[in-house]
Amino acid sequence: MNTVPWLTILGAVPLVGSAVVALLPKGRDLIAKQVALVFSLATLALTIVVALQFDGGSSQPFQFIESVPWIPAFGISYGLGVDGIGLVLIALAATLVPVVILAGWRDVEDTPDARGSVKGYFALILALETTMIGVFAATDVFLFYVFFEVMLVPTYFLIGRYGGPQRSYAAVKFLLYSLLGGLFMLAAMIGLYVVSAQGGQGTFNWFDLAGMDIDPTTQKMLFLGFFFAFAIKAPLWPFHTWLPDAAGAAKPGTAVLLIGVLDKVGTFGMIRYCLPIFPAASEFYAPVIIALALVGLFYGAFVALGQGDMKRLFAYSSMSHFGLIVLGIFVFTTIGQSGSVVYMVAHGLSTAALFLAAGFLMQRNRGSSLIADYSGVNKAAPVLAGFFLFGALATLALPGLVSFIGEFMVLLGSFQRFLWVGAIATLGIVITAAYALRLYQRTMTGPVGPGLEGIGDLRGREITALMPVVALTILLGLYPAPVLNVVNPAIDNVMSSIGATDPAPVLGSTGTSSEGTEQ
Amino acid sequence: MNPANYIVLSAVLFSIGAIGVLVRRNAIVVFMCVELMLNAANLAFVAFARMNGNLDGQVVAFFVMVVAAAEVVVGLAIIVQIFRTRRSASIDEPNLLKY
Amino acid sequence: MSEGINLGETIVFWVCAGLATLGALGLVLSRKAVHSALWMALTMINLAILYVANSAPFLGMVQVIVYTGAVMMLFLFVLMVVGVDASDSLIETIKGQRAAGVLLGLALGVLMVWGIGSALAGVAPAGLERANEIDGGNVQGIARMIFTDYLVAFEATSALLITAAMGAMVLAHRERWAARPTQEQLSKARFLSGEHPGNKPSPGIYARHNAVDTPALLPDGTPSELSVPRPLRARGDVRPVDHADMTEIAEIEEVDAT
Amino acid sequence: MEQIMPATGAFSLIWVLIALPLAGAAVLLLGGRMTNKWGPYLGVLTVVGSAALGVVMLLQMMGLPAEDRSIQQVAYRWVFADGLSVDMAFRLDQLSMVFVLLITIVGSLIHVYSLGYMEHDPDRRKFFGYLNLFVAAMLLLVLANNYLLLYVGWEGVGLASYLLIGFWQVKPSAAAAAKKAFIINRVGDVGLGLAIMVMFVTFGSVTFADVFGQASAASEGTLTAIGLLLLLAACGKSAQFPLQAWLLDAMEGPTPVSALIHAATMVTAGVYLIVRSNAIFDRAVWAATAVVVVGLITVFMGAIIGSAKDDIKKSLAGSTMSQIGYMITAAGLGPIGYVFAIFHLLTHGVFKAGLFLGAGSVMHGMNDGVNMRRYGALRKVMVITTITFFIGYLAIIGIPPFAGFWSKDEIIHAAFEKGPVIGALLILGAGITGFYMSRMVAMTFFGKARWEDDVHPHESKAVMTIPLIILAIGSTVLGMALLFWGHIEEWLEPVTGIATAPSPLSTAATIGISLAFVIVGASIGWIMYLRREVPITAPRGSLLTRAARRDLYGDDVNEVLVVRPSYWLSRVLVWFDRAWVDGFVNGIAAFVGGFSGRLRRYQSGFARSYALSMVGGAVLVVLALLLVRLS
Amino acid sequence: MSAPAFGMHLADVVPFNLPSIDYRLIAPILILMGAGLLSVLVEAFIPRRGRRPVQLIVVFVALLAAFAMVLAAAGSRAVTAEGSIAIDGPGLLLQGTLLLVALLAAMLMAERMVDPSGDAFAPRASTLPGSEDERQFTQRGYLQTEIWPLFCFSVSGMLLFVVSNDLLIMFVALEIMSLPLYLLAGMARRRRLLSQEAAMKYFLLGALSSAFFLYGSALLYGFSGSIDLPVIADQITAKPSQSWLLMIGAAFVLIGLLFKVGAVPFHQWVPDVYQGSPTPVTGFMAATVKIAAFGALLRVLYVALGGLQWDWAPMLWIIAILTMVVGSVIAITQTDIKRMLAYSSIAQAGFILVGVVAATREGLASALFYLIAYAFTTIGAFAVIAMARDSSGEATHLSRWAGLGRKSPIVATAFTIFMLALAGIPLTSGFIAKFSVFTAAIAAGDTWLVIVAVLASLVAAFFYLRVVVLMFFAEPGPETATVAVPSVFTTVALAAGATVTVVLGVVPQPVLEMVANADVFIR
Repeated sequence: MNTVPWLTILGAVPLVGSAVVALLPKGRDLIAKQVALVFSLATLALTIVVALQFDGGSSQPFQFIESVPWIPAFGISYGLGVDGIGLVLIALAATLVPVVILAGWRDVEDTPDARGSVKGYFALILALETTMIGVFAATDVFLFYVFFEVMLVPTYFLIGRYGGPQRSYAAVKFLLYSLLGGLFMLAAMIGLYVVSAQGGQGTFNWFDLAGMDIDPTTQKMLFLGFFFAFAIKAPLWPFHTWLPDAAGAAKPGTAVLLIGVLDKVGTFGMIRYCLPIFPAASEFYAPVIIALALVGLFYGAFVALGQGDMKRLFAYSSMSHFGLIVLGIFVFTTIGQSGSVVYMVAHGLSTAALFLAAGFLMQRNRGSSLIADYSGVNKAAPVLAGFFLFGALATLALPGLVSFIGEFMVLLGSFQRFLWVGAIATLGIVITAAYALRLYQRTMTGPVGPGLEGIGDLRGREITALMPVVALTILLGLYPAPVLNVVNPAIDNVMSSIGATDPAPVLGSTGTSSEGTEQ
Repeated sequence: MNPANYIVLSAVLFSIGAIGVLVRRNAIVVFMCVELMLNAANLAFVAFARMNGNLDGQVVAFFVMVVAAAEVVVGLAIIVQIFRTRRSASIDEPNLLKY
Repeated sequence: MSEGINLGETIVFWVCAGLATLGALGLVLSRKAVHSALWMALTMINLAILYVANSAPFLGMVQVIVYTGAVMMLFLFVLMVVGVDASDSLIETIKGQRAAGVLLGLALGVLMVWGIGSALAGVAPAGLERANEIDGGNVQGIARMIFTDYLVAFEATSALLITAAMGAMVLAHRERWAARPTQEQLSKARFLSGEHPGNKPSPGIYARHNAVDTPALLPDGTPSELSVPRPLRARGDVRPVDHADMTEIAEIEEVDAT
Repeated sequence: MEQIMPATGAFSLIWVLIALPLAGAAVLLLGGRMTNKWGPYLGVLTVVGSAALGVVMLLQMMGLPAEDRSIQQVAYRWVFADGLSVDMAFRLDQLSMVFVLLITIVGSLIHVYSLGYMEHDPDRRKFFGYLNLFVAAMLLLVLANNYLLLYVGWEGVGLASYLLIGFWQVKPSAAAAAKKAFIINRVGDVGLGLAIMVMFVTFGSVTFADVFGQASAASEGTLTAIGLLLLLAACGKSAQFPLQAWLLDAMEGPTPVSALIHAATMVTAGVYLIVRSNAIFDRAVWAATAVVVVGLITVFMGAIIGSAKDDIKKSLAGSTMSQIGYMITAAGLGPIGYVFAIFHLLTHGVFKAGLFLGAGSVMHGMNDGVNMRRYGALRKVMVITTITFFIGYLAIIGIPPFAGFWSKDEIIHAAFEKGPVIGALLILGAGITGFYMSRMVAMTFFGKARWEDDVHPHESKAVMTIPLIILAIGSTVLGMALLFWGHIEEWLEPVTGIATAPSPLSTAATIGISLAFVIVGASIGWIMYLRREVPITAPRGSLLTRAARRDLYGDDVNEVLVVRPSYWLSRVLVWFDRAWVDGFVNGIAAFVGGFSGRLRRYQSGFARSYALSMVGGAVLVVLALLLVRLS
Repeated sequence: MSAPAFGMHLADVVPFNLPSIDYRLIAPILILMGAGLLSVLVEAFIPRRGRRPVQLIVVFVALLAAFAMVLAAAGSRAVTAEGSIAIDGPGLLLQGTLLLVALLAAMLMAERMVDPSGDAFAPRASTLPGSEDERQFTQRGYLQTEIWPLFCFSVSGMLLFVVSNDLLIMFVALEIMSLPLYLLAGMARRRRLLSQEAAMKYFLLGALSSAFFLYGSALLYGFSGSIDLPVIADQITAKPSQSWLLMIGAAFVLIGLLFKVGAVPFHQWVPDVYQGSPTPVTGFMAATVKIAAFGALLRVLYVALGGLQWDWAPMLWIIAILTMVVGSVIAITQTDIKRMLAYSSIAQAGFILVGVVAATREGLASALFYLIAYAFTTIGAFAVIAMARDSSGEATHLSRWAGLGRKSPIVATAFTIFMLALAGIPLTSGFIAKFSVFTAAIAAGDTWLVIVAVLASLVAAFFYLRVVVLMFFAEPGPETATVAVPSVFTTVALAAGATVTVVLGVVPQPVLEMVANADVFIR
C-alpha cells in the first residue's frame, strides 16, 4: 500500500496555487499567470507520477486509497482513491488546465468588459482544478457531493465574471440548473445513508454502499435522485438547455473546462454511482435512459446543424456526444462502457481543440461567435484554420483519432446488446460529419470575409497551447493502450458489480455453432 | 350552573378582543382589545384554578397582570412616540413598510 | 361534586357575565376611543367580581387596583395626550378587512366555545378550599407560591418592570440638549434682540375685508404694518389704508359717540 | 483456413510502407514554412521509397510458395476490452501486394507530375502533405489485417480526398464539393461500421482471418446483411449508385488528385473491399446479386453522364464511375469475377491515371480551362500529351492489345458465364464507352481550335510529360504483362478462390461482339464531333443529355430526399429547443417570479392585515389539529 | 373563610420551605439580569461621556461571564427552581450559542465608526424625526446608551426562554425577551419613521401572539391542572379524553411560539420589522430570537406535547411547507436587502421546522445544529449590511450593491460566503445544517417534505445568488454603496461570523457531536 497521500497532494497543489495567485499583489498580472501555469504544470507532472504508479494489472481496482474520518457523526470520511476511470479523467483535467491557462493567457485583457481581475481568473481556474480532481477521486459519496457542488462556485464566477454579454443570465441558469440536480441528489444521497443506517451505523463509504443490497423499490427512487443530477450535468436530453447558454457566454477556456471536464462528472457519476449502487434500478430504467440518450444524440446533432453561433453549436454537439456516452454506459456491455470512458477523454480533448481554436479566432474578431461573421479564414490564418479543422475532425470522430476509438466502442457495445439501438446510433455519425464540416466550410473556406484580412495567424503561445491536445488526440488514437489498460479492469469491476455479462458472439470462439443470426 | 360557563365567557371575551384587534383602527383601542384578550385568559386561569383545585392558576393570573402592566407601559410609549411623529394614532397610517 | 355552585353565584355570574360582555362589545363598537376605554373599565370591574366569585378575592382586588386603577388610567392618560376626541371613521379602508375579521373572530369564538363547552360539559370544580387551607388562606397560598414555586418568575418580572420604565423614559421623555433658559434670560434676550419687545398690535378690525390684512391704526392715525401677520406682509398682501375709509370711519365713530 | 505467415525479411518492414509517407505528411504539415522549399521533394521521395520497398517485397513474395504468401505483422494491441481485441496489425498477401504496387507506383508518378503541375501554387507544400497522407491512408487500407484498421484507412483516404478536393478552398464550390464528398462517404462508412459490428457480434472478431475462417458457419441471413452493408460502404467510396453524387463534384480538386484518388486508387477501394470479403459474398447470394445490380446501374449512369459532360474532368469522372461499375459488377459475379475485377482495377488505375494526367496537362496549357468546347486541335501544340492520351483512349475503350482490352474483355466474358443479360449489358456499356471517349478525344485534340482569346496552349514540362509517357507505356503493356507474364489469376487465386476458367469458345464470340460494339460507339463519337463543327455553347440537347448534364438528377434527388428534410428538421428542432425546451425552463422561472410578485402583495403593510392572517392561521391550526384527532 | 389573614402567630404559619434553586445553573440568566440592573445604574450615575465605555464593559463582561457559567454547567441535567427551569443539553447548548451570538450582536450595536454621526441608534429616541432637537442631539454626539440595559434584559429573557420548564416562566421570559426588542426596534438613527412603524407593528402583533400563547396556556392548565411541561405531558398520557381543551390549548401555545419563529402564516411582521429596525438590532433579532423561539418551541413540542406527536406533526408539516415556500418565493422579488434577508429568515425557519417535524433525537439535534449555523451566518450578513453605506445611511436597496465586489472585494467575499451558506452550498455551515435536517427528516420518513424543501432551497438559492451576481457581475457605478471602514467591533463580528460559517462547514464534527450529545430534553 501507498503511504504517501498522493491524491491529496495532487488536489492540494492547484489549491495552493490558487491561493498564491489570489494573494499576489494587484497589478502583477504576468507573475500571476506564470505562477498559475507553473502550478498547473506541477499538477500535471504529479498526475503523471501518480499514473505511472497505477497498476493496471492489479486485482485491486481502486488504488492510492486514503481514508480519514471526517464527520463520523454521519459516517462520513475523507476517502480518496482512484480506479482507472477516475485516473484517466483526473489526467484529462490535469492536462487541460495548463492548456487552458496558456490559451487564456490574455483572455481577461482582451475582453474589454471583463468584470474581474487577471489573477482572479487564474486563481479560479486552479481552484476549479482542485475540485475536479476531488470529484473524480472521492470514494465517499458525501465527499463526492461536496466537490460536485463546490465545483459550481468557481465555474459560476468564471462564467459570470469573465464571460460574454449574456454571462449573468447564463451563470445563474447554469448554477440553478446544477443546483436543482444537486439538491435531488442530496436527497437521494441522504436516503441512501438512511437505508445504510438500517443495519447500524450509516455510511457514505462508496465501497460499503456498492456492496449493499438495497430493495428494488427503494433503489428506483434513490437512483432517480442521483441520475437526475448526473443527467443535468452530462447533460442528457431534455435537461440540456443550460449548456448552450453557459458555453455561449463563457470564455473558450472556461467552456473547455466546463464541457470537457465538468460535464464528464455527470457521466462519471452514472458509471461510478448509479450502476454499482443501484444495479436493479439501473436495469429497470435502462430502456428509458437509452431512449433519451438516442434522442439526445440526434437532437443535439440536428440542432447543431441549424446553429448560427459557434459556441452554441459546440454545446449542442457536446450534448449529442453525451448522448452517445450515456448510451454506452447503459447498454451494460464492457465494450460500451470502456468506450464511454475513452470517449469522455476523447471528447475532452476534441472539445479543447475545437473550442480553443474557435476562441483564438473569435478573439481576433471582436469576440464574435456568429458563424455568419466569418468566411475564408483559411486564407487569412491557415494555421488557425488547420487546428480548427483538426478539432472538427476530432469531433466527428475521424478514425485514427482517439474519439473514433471511443465512439466505435460505444456503438459496438450498443450494437452487441441491442442491435437496433446500435444501428440507429451509428447513423448519427453522418449528421456529426455534416455539422462539423458545415461549420468549417462556412467559416474557413471561400473568399476572405470583410474585416478578416489582417487578423493574423496563431502565435507561438497559442500553438503551444493547442499542440498537446492535438498530439494526445492522435497518439491515443493510434495507441490507446495507456487508457484502455487502466480503464478496462475498472469497467470489469463495474460490470461485475451490476452483475451484467456481455453477450457472447453468435458463433462463439470455437466457430462450431452455425445457429442464430443477429436477428 | 356549570362552572364551564366561566370558561365559555372567557372564550367569548377572547374572541371579541380578537375581532376588536382586527376591525379597530385606533392603535390604543387595538391595544385595549389585546388587553381584553389577556383578561379573558386571566379569567380562564382563575376559573380553571377553581376547577382544578390548585392555586397555580391564580398565581399565573397575578403574574399576567404584572406582565400586562409592563407591556402596557411599553406599548403606550411606542404609540405615543408614533403619535408625536405622525400626529395620528391610526394603526393603518404607518404603512411605509410593505411588500 | 365537592363544591356546588349556588344560586347566588349563578345570578352574579349571569349579571357580571352580561355586563362584561356588554363592556367588551362596547369596547369594540364605540367610535370614540375614550368611550372604548370606559367600556373596557366596565368589563374589568365585572371580571374582578367574577374573580371574587371564583374564590380569588386577592386577584379580584388586584384586578381593580392594578388593572382598572392603574392600567386603565394609563390608557386614559395616553388618550388624553393623543386627543380625547379621536374617533374612528366608520369607513373601513382595507378591503374586506372588517368582514373577514368579524368572520374569523366569530369562527374562532365558535370553535373555542364549542370545543371548550363540550370538553367541560359535566365537569365539576374541585374547589379551592383545600388549596387555600394549606397555607391558611388565599392570599397566603398565593404568597407562598410566588415566593417558592414561582420565585424565579417573580424575580424575572422585575426585569420586565425595569424594562417598561426604561422604555417609557427612552421613548417618551424629552430630554433637553441645553439648559432651560430662565425667565430673566428670556426677557433679556427679548430686549437685546432689538426687535419690538412688547406685544405687537393686533390688526385693525374693519370688517369690510379679510380683516387680518388690514393694518391697525396707531394713535396718531398712521397704519402700523407690524400688526399684519408676517406671512401676509411677506406676500405683500397688506391692504393699504384708504383715507376715504378713514373719514368714513371717523364719521361713524362720531355718530356712535353722539 | 488459410495459413498466415509471420513477417520476416523485407516483410518485417511492412509498417514502413505506411510510415514512410505518413512521416512525410507529418513533416510537411507540421513543419510549417521552413519546409516550403524542399518539402515537395521529400513528399515525392517518401512515396518513391515506399514504392521501392513494395517492389522488394514483391520480389521476396514471389520467392515464396503460393500458400505462404500471406504475411502478417502485428505491431501492438490496438483496441481492446473484455471480449474485444483488435491489433494494429498488417497483412500483406497477394491482393494487398498488387494494391501496394499500384498505389505506390502510380502515386510516385503522380507525385512527380505534381511537382510540375503545382509548381506555382503557394500552398504546394500542403498539397504534397495531403498527397502523402493519402498514400499512407490508402496503404493502411489495403494492408490492414482486420476490418477496423481497414476502417481507419478507409476514412483516412476519405479525409485526404476531402482535403484535396477542397484544396482550393477559396472557391466556395471546391469547399462545398469537399464537404459533400466526405458526407456521402460517411453514409457509406455507416455501412462499413455496421458491417464490422455484425461481424463482431457474429464472429467475436473482426480480423480477416477469423471472419473468413468462420464465415461458413454463419447463417446466410447474417452474411447477406454483412454483404449488403459492405456494399453500401463500397458504394460510398467507389461512387456507385446511389452514392455516386460526390465524384463529379470532386473534380474541383487539382487534377493530379483526380488522377490519383478519384480515378486510380481511392475510388477503387470499394472493389477491394468486396473482393477482400469474397468469403462473405460467396456465401451470400443475394448480396452478390445486389452488387451486380449496383455495378450495372453505375456502368450506365457513369457512361451516360460521361457522354454528356463538356467538362473534360467531369466527363472522365463519369467514365471512372462507369469503369468502376464494371469492376463492381465483376466482383459481384463471384469467384470467376474477383480476379478480373482486380485486373481491371489495375489496368484502369494506370490508363485512367494517364488520361487524367493528360487532361491535367491539357488544362495546364489552357489556363486551367476545362470546357472541351473551347479546346480543339490541341494535337498540334501538345504532341506528347496527345499521344499518351490517345494510348489511354485506346486502352479504356478496349482496343487490343492495350491494357483495357484484356481486363474488360475478361469481365464481359465472366459476365456471360453468369448470365447473358449481364454480359449483354456490359457490352452495351463498352459501346457507350467508345462513344464518349471518342467524343472527348475528338473535341480536345482534333477539329478546329476553339480556344479563348488569351489562351496560348503549350506542351507541359518534362516533369509532367515523363509520368505521362510512363503511364502510357503501362497502359499499353500492363494488360498483357499481367495476364501472360504475371499470371494474375494464379497470383490472386489464394485470396479470391479458384476461378472456373471461362470456356475459350465464348471468349472468341464475346471479343468479337464487344469489339464490334466499341467500334460502332467510337465511330459515332468521331463522326458526331469531328465531322460537324463543335458549337462553343452547348446545344440544348435531348432529354437524356440534359439529365446527364445534371448528373442524372443525383443531386436533386439528394436535395429532395435528404438535404431539405434535414435542413427543415434542424430548423424545427432549433425552434423547438428555444421555444419549448428552453421555454419550459424559463417559463418555470417566470412563473415563480410572477407568483412571488403576486404573493408579496399580500404583505400589505397594514398591521391589521397581518393580525388577520394570524387569526386566520390560528383558526386553521385549531381546525387542523382537530381534524387530525377526529379522523 | 375563617382563617384570619393577619396577626397570625409565627408558629401558626405553615413552615415556609425555601425554594430549592441551583443558582449555579441559572447563573447565566442572573448575570445578565444583574448586568441589566447595573447598567441602569450606570445610566443613572455615570456622567454622559463615560457611559458608553462603562456600559460596554458591563455588557461584554456579563456576556463572557455568563458564557463561562454555561461552560461550567456543561453536561448538567437538572430541573431546578421548583420545576420552573430545566437545565439540560439543548438548553445549555442554546444558551451558549445565544451568548456568543449576542456578543457578536453587541459588537455590532457598539459600532460607531461606520456612521459618521454615531452608532446605529437615534441620539435620543424621544425626539421628533427631523426636528431641531434631533439635529442638535446628533450634532452634540449624544448616544442613547439606554440600549444596553435593554439589550441585557432581552438576552436574559432569551436565556430563560430556552430553559423554562413551565408555561408561566416561559410567558414571562417571552415578554422579557420581547419588550426590549420592541423598544430597540424603534430606535434607529436613520429612517426613523420606518423604525417607529416597525416597533409598533412588532409590538402590536407580538402582544396579540402573547395573548394567544397565554390563552393556550390557560387551556392547557385547565386540561392538566398544571403549567409544568412534564406534568402536562404526563396528563396527556394519563387522560386521553377532554382532547378539545388540550388541542385548542396546544394550538394556541404553538401559535404564540410559531409567531416568534416567523412561521407562515404568522410571519408577516418579520419583513417589516427586519427592514425597519436598526441593522444591528435586526441582526441581533434575526439570530437570537430564532434560536430562543425554536428552543422554546422544541421544548414544548418534545417535552409537553411529545405524546401528541401524531396530532401536531401534520399541522407542522403544512406550516413547514408553507413557510419554506412562501419565504423563498417572496424573497426572490425583493429589492431591499434587509427585507430579502427577512424573507430568507422565514424560509430558513421552514427548513428548521423540517427537522422539528421529524420528532426524533436526530431531528432535535439537526435543528439545534441548524440554529447554531444559521445564527452565526446571519449575524455576519447583517454586519456587512451595516457597513454598506451611502450618504443617507445604510444602502439597503439592492441596486446599491451592484459592483460592490469590485469596490470592496474582501467584504463582498465575506458576504458571498454568508449567502452561499444560507443557500446551502457545501463547505459552509449552511450545507451541513441542511444536510443534517434533511437526514433526520428522511430517516423519520418525511421524504416528500424533504423534496419540497429541496425545491424551496433551489428557489432560495436563486435570490441568495442574485446578490452575488449583483456584487460581482455588475460594474460599480456612482450609485454603488461604499463599504465604511469599521472599528474593531464590526470587524471582529464579521470575521467571527465568517469563520464559524466556514469552520462549521469544513469540520462540523465537534459541533455535531455536541448537538448529538444534547439531543434529549430533560423531563
